[in-house]
Amino acid sequence: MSTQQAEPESQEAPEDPAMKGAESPAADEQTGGGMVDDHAEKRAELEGETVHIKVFRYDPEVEGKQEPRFDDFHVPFEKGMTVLDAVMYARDEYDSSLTFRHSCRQAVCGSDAFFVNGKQRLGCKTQISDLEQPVRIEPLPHQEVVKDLVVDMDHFYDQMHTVEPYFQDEDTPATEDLEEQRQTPENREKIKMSSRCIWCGACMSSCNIAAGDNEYLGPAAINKAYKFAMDDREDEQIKEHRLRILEQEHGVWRCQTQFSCTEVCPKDIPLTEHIQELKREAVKKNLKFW
Amino acid sequence: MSQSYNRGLVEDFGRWKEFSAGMWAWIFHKFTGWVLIGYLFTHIAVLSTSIGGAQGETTMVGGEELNVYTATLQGLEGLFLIRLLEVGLLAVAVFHILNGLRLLMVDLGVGLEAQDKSFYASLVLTGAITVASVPTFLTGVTI
Amino acid sequence: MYEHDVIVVGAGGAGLRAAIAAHEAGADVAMVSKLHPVRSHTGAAEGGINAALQEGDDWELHAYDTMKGSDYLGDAPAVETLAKNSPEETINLEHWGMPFSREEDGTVSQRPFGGLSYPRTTYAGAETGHHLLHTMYEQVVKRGIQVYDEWYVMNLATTDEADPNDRECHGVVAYDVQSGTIEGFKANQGVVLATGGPGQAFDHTTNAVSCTGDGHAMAYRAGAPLEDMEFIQFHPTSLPSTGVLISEGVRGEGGILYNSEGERFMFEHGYANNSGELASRDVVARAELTEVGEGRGVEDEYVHLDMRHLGEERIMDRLENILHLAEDFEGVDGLVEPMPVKPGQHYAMGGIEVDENGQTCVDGLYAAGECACVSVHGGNRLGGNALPELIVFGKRAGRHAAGEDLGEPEIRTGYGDDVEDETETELPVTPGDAGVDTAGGVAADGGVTADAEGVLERTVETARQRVDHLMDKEDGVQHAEIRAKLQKAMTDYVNVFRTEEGVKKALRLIRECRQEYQDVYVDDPSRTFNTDLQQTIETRNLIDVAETIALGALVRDEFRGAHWRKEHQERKDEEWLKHTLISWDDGEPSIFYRPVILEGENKTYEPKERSY
Amino acid sequence: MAERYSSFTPGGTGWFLQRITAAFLVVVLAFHFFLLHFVNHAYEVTFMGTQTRMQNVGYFLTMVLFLITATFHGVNGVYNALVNQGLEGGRKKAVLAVLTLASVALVAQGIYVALAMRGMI
Ligand SMILES: Cc1cc2nc3c(=O)[nH]c(=O)nc-3n(C[C@H](O)[C@H](O)[C@H](O)COP(=O)(O)OP(=O)(O)OC[C@H]3O[C@@H](n4cnc5c(N)ncnc54)[C@H](O)[C@@H]3O)c2cc1C
Ligand code: HEM
Ligand code: SF4
Ligand code: F3S
Ligand code: FES
Repeated sequence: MSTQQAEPESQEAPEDPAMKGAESPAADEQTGGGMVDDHAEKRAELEGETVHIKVFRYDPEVEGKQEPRFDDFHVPFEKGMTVLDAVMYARDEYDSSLTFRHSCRQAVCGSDAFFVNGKQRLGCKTQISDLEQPVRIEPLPHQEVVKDLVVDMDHFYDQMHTVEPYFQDEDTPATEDLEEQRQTPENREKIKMSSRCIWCGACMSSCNIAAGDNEYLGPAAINKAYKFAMDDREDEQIKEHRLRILEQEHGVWRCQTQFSCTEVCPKDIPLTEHIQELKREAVKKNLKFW
Repeated sequence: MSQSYNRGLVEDFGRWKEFSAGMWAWIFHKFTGWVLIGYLFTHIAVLSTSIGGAQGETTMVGGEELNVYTATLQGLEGLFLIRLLEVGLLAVAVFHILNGLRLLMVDLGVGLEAQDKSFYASLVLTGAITVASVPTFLTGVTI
Repeated sequence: MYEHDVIVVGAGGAGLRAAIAAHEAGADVAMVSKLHPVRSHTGAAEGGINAALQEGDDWELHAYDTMKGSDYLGDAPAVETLAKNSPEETINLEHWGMPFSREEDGTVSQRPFGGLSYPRTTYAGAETGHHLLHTMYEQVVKRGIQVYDEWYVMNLATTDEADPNDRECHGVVAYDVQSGTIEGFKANQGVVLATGGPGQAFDHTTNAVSCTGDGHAMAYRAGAPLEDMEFIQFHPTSLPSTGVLISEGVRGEGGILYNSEGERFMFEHGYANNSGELASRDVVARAELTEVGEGRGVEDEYVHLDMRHLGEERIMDRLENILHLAEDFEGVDGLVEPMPVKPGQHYAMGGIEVDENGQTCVDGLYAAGECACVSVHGGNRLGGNALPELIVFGKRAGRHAAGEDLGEPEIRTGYGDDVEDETETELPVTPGDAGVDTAGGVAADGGVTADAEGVLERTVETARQRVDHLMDKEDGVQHAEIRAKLQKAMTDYVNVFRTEEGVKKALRLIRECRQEYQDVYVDDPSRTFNTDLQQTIETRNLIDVAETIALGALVRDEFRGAHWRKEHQERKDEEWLKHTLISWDDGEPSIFYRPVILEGENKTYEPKERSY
Repeated sequence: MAERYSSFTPGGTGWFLQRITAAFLVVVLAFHFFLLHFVNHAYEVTFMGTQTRMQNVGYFLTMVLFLITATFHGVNGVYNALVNQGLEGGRKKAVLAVLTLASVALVAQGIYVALAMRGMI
């Protein structure tokens, strides 16, 4: 059976205020490779319940996509369908140029954070039936768009690397001579939540401060540092070093406790709480010198 | 070569509809803070008439000779607009105080789960206190 | 062109470990990966790492369990290396900061796992792989190792002497997904393939969308044989709608399987009277399908995994992640109801044939991790044995590629005097190359010229032509269609239960896919982040890999480990204590066999009946 | 990477003082409002009344402290807000200078006023 379908899409003028001025491309921007399927088949397949999604499209190279626009797709609904399933279906069945990152389908690789109906969410972890239709799917805000739903993550990675996200234990002996270190279950529990971050960037994208201050470390990187700073296996001196990185101008003080990071984190990491705890730690440390 | 698309600042403001409690709290707190510091400057300016007042300067108000300080204050207080602004100031101050308390709690790591609720509570309380104070603020003013 | 001493392709657990090891051995290492390292599928591993750490446990027991689990198809030198090195590598991870779960006295926790005689599965919550991956990536950042992320490796630059044993690998050709630029990466000392599993050959899999067997296919076409590809592990507990895995940890902690009649069938129907739910994975997977087949499945599709009796506290402590998975991907609350589960493709025991040093028969070409087959897992992998494989053999491959001397390997690779040729099996279609190769090198991805000097440049040129061809072609078939067909064929006919007729049907369908692929084109005209192009190339790799799986499944007429054959219900030790090897001889797969090595350091592993 | 935090400033001090002053202000501001709008009504304020209140040393000192903390809190708040908006380099220094001057002027004028109210000038 041929799965190549004509795109059941009706182009609409973009609604998003940010998109004002974008032209609405010609209604029949055909992406089906010139193949025109008979309508009967298309209808038959779409007879059941469908989900209406509006997907942000942009491609610097392709005519008609250089001006950002929204494309509409109607995807047959299945129980348990996630936002990722819906865009994958749209890509595989209607328009193979629809581009987004994804891999694990189970909320561990962190590739598919999108801006769905006005909130940063992981595509694979968001049940589409929980959302209001049409479901508006955009790339993460505050990051440059490479193409469609793909954003440039370099800045995010840079920030993550800035906090020296690695154990500092300098003189690790040869592997054969290593002795297991001890860590109390309580201490492990303390860092448990912080260690769950999957680098999806949702938090960073949701933070107004990070949007305004490009150098702000951002919630994810601060949380990463938290994981190390709170781990008893590293000694005090290193912890101080870590705090020094964090209390620089673009560090923890920039956080204005807006909480949106905490609200969007797909791994339920209490980011604001961790940031606040680090602020207190830093103050405590500084008070010592007074 | 590839280039990327920067959606620019517009998007920040374009998304205000999607802001969450914490973001609104931040915006309101900022706004009220600025109003308060602005007011503080004006306030001192107005109170500066007391320097003259202390030196016995007077002015004529409705045929009565009054201390400039007293006259200025009462003159201002006599204006309906000023009374309204005072109610506004109260609202601003109350919100800033309540949300400030909320922020202090957040800083101490207390009740973080309720941060959105406490913001709404601040709003509601501010509204209530403001409304309740209207009679007091508007007594004795002639429109 | 880029140039480094060692190029590691793939940045999952195996790749990261190899890169760190090569770096420590003094080499200039670069990693090239189609995903950013932290996106690799190692992050999905939940259960743990087997390591004989505690007193009372011992590497020899671990080796024994592994050998038994492999159904005597593991090579003893590999199995023993794994068991011996796993403890120190695990502790090394601990020193790098990996947040293992802890006991009251501060030592790392270990739990029981299927097929193990001792609770030696070291874990970090139910997200061990996530922590392993991130911990090692952190070490890569610390060392400043160069990572080319979102670069898709298309080809190996290998010379084309007639005998693969004489060939040399000089580097790889990759394209930058973001910009579409195609570049050569010259490797002065070695290329380590660490590209992970080929799970996407099946449609119900626990593997990521990126697990497309690229490394398998590239090495295969460059002349390195693929070994034991027919051995595919189907995990007994994946969620029916998505294939998301419910860790064996659930059963390790005491989770129970029930059929629709509420019977604890592992015991009540006698599938595994001793170990019950904790029998080896193949046993449990078949038991489930038998239950469903006999009408005792829930909704005719799955069975129930119940962990409610463990109590909320224990579940929250050790299996919290499972609650989220069941909730987010199946809408089931594991605290109040049993979770639906069914077998899903999970792991490929086979892979690129390598020795204990990770080296293939092609000089300078290494493989480690799931894409490789040192033959640790043989016919069936025990849960918790893949992650130690990544760190133990990833490290060895990295060190060896960087020029360290690890001693003579005992395992031999490539076609040689110790192999036996396949003679009799009748194939329904000719496998391999589909003839006319329009796409400029779509088929011959191995060597282009014997002249070592220009081999990389020539390979880059071929890759460019191939991409241009795919992009310029205006119409034809799209990869999604071929891929769907291939996945369906594999799931229908080369799944848990295999029949001769079924596998033959699969081979015919694969052949059709191959022919259709001749007409494949890429619709997206853009060079920027063209995932359409990337997936089109991946689909080609999947076809090659699927074909070797089906070929292996057809020739091996016995029932061993995960490989079940309807017509051959017994393990045939006289005939089949040997590995299946398939190599791509100029586009024509040829099959041969190499005997299993059962002589260990101190003992010989005598094949016994595998009962649990 | 390193240059990112070479311009290390112990930003914690400002943050901390902002909180401390806030805690103090809660009490005093509430008291101030209450006293001048509810106990005494603003429209009834006279120089005499003010003078009487200011004669009380405690009240006088509280008001002066109130002025200082409020000025610090407000100006520091404004400064932080501007820095958060990406104020950098020379402009940042200039803003800091202007704000400092303004607050010194405000506090000076305020104290002058307070002294006048107390009848000390
Ligand atoms: C759900 C799940 C749970 C598991 N649980 C356990 C467990 O509890 N214990 C255990 O021991 N094992 C477990 N396993 C098995 C184990 O996790 C995997 O076998 C192992 O992680 C594979 O690691 P890898 O490094 O070989 O490959 P991966 O982690 O898959 O990495 C592959 C890398 O190769 C790159 N790559 C692939 N193709 C290309 C290309 N063409 N060009 C460039 N780069 C490329 C990818 O970007 C990626 O970085 C589990 C597996 C799954 C799927
Ligand atoms: C009455 C008690 C007050 C409390 C509890 C309070 C609390 C706070 C807190 C906690 C902040 C810091 C917000 C942050 O950094 O995230 C703040 C900011 C600020 N406050 Fe207050 N404050 C009070 C009174 C005042 C007064 C009297 C003024 C004016 C003189 C004032 C002006 C400001 C300003 C300008 C800011 C900066 C706002 C911004 O971020 O732009 N506050 N306040
Ligand atoms: S902290 Fe949460 S939202 Fe932020 S990157 Fe990590 S997982 Fe994503
Ligand atoms: S959203 Fe931003 S302001 Fe702080 S609490 Fe989160 S980092
Ligand atoms: S696809 Fe991996 S997190 Fe969603």
